[in-house]
Amino acid sequence: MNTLRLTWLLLRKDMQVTARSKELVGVTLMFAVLCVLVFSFGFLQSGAAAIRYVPGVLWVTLLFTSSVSLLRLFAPEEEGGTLALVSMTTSGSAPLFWSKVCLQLLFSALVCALIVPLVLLFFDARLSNVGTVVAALGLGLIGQAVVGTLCAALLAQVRLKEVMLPLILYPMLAPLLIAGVKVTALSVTGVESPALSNWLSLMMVFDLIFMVVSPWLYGRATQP
Amino acid sequence: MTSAVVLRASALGWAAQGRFILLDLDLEMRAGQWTAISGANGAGKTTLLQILSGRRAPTRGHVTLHGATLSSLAVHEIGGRIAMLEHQPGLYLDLSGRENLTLLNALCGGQIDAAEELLAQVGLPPTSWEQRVRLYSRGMRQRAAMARVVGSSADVWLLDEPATGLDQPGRELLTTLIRQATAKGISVLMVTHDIEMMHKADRRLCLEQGQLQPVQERV
Amino acid sequence: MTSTLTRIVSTLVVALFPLGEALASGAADLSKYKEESVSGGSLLVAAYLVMWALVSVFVVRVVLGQAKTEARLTELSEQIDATGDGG
Amino acid sequence: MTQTLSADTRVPIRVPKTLIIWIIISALLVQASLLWIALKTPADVNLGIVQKIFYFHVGSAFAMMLGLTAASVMSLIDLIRPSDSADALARSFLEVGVVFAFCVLTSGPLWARKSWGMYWTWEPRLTLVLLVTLLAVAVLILRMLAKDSTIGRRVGAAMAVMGAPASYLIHFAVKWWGGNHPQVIQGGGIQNSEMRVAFWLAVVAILSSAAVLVATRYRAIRLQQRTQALALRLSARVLRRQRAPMETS
Repeated sequence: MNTLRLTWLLLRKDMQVTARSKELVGVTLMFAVLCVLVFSFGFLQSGAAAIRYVPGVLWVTLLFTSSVSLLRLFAPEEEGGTLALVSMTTSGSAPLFWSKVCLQLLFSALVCALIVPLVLLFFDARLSNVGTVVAALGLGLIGQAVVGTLCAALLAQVRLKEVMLPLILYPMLAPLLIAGVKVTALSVTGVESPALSNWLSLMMVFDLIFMVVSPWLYGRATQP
Repeated sequence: MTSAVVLRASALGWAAQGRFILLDLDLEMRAGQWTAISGANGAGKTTLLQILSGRRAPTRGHVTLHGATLSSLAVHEIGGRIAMLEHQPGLYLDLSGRENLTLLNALCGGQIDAAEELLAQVGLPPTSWEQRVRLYSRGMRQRAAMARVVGSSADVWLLDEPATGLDQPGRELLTTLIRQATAKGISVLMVTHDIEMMHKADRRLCLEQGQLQPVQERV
Repeated sequence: MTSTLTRIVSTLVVALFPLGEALASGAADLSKYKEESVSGGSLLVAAYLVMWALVSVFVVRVVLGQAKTEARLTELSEQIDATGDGG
Repeated sequence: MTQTLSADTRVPIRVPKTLIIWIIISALLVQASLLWIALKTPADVNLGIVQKIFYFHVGSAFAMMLGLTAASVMSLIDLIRPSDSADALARSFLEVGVVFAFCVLTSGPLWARKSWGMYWTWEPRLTLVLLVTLLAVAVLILRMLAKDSTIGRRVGAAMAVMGAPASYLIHFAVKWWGGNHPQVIQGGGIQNSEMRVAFWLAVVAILSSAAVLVATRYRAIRLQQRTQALALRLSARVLRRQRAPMETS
């Protein structure tokens, strides 16, 4: 209960800070749009079925954009030197960790809200079962946020963190990416498949495992 | 008059890159005592404060707070009893001074005083209270950070060069704040290069070759 | 062409590997299996060579690292002896 | 105040006898299995002689799997109860695991070229090995970057721990993902007893060599750690000696 309250306080603070540096949100959204554009140039040829590329473009854009915002996730703490201070007043690192996960989740939800309609529009695609895709996006973004926050937090103290973050993050998130692309592909092409629930449960298991493992590892690895 | 030992470091050692920076360092901080530490650049003063505040684990030796070793205490217990002023202000740069203190107060469950009162106490003009800390000057940031320390419930203050960037009234205010704190039984440890600040302290130590030595008084 | 290459490579293996002879005798009847553009024998030899090279590189790295550590250790011992005498 | 350095910090440099015996045994095992594969096993009816890659390929895959799993487990132990030996073991397992992962990754495509007609297919097991290798290499780079800082060591260990469940889930993901692909010849089936002997001989030989490599690397890292400890004690002694005249004056 107390952790929940502290998490909320920190999240509210982060939202305030983010709202004041509007540039960051704008730049990240801009990056996402450009990603979609670049992929379109890369994949689209006249006459080819554009619809095949929708899932890939969507999920890879989300992955790339999340790694951009992850690199800035702990910037307010690093600039002001409040990292140790916060974890020493909130009886551990859990509230800080979860507030950052929520912030990252809000961020990627925002990106998602912009990118999904854009991709569907650009590629003239239609989703057959919206609910499943939303569920897949939700599960995928939660997993990305949890694992990404842990990696961003831990790599903050390592040299070359800008390079190391994708290096570690992308292979680790491969199951989410594969599952997300599959679910979206099935939905875009309108094929009803029993595999759908398999993929969703894989994503769910991924999220559950890392929601338990990540905060524990974060606490362990950042102890004095 | 000897009061109780609040914080004690015994046989402390800290090594970096295979070399000891601090070694066999002993320190006792008593309630109501104001200690000033000087020392050459790179002598390990900042590291010493980080170890004393539990932010870093020493290579050798241990630190005890009221008789309990820091490593055996929960982090929020240490955080509640030891306040630290570092080079970085420990404030969110994109929040205003008042918001920073309010957040901190909320985080530690309302243990610190009202934000306005604290900001007034460290001499920040009310016009700056709603300004973002990013727009503060060096001295103003230092004052805001000091407000955080003054407001805390800690009985140990560890101040890393608190006088940096402060003007003359600011230094006098700092002295007054520390005096008020020691009168309440708070033990203050201050790292400084400032001779004037040094001489105001009750006890002057010099960090040399990894150990603390009493400063020889120049005649 | 490829079988000549195989033979050259397996001769190399003879020089590097004690088992070379055995492999070379295996290489002798490689031609039987030559169907496609690539001979299975050369792939086989390449695979074993690469694995062997990878492990060797690792071993060399470990040995070199070990040598460096040992040099450092000797140097340190000397320094310790030097400071010990002065005491 | 003079402190004498006890002799125990000076590690005997000679290699222990058991390790030497073990190295010889592994070398003999490797030779024996190579000879057996070359001379005794018949060529595969479908694939021909290239099928002989199979034995060492699968053996390397075993070594890789065991090595990387052990690296994760030792990292977990190091995080729960930090010790230099757990850290050294985790690092040695990781390095040896990566070496054998590269063995699998290079021998696999060579085999695939013959049996599937191309060097690379997105076959589930190949994809799994590729992803796991990439992850392991990233963790290895992280550990190398971190040098001997405590934080870096913990971060490397934490990432190694994360790798284990991630790899497990990658396994399922690529299995279902590759499900649409036609399952090409289930290559390298064991057809007779000579092949079975060759297979197990190769597996035992590779696992034994991998263990030797881990032990050697472990010894090297331990030696490095002790050298650092010794350097630290020397530094303490030098510092105390510098102080001595100051205290007397």
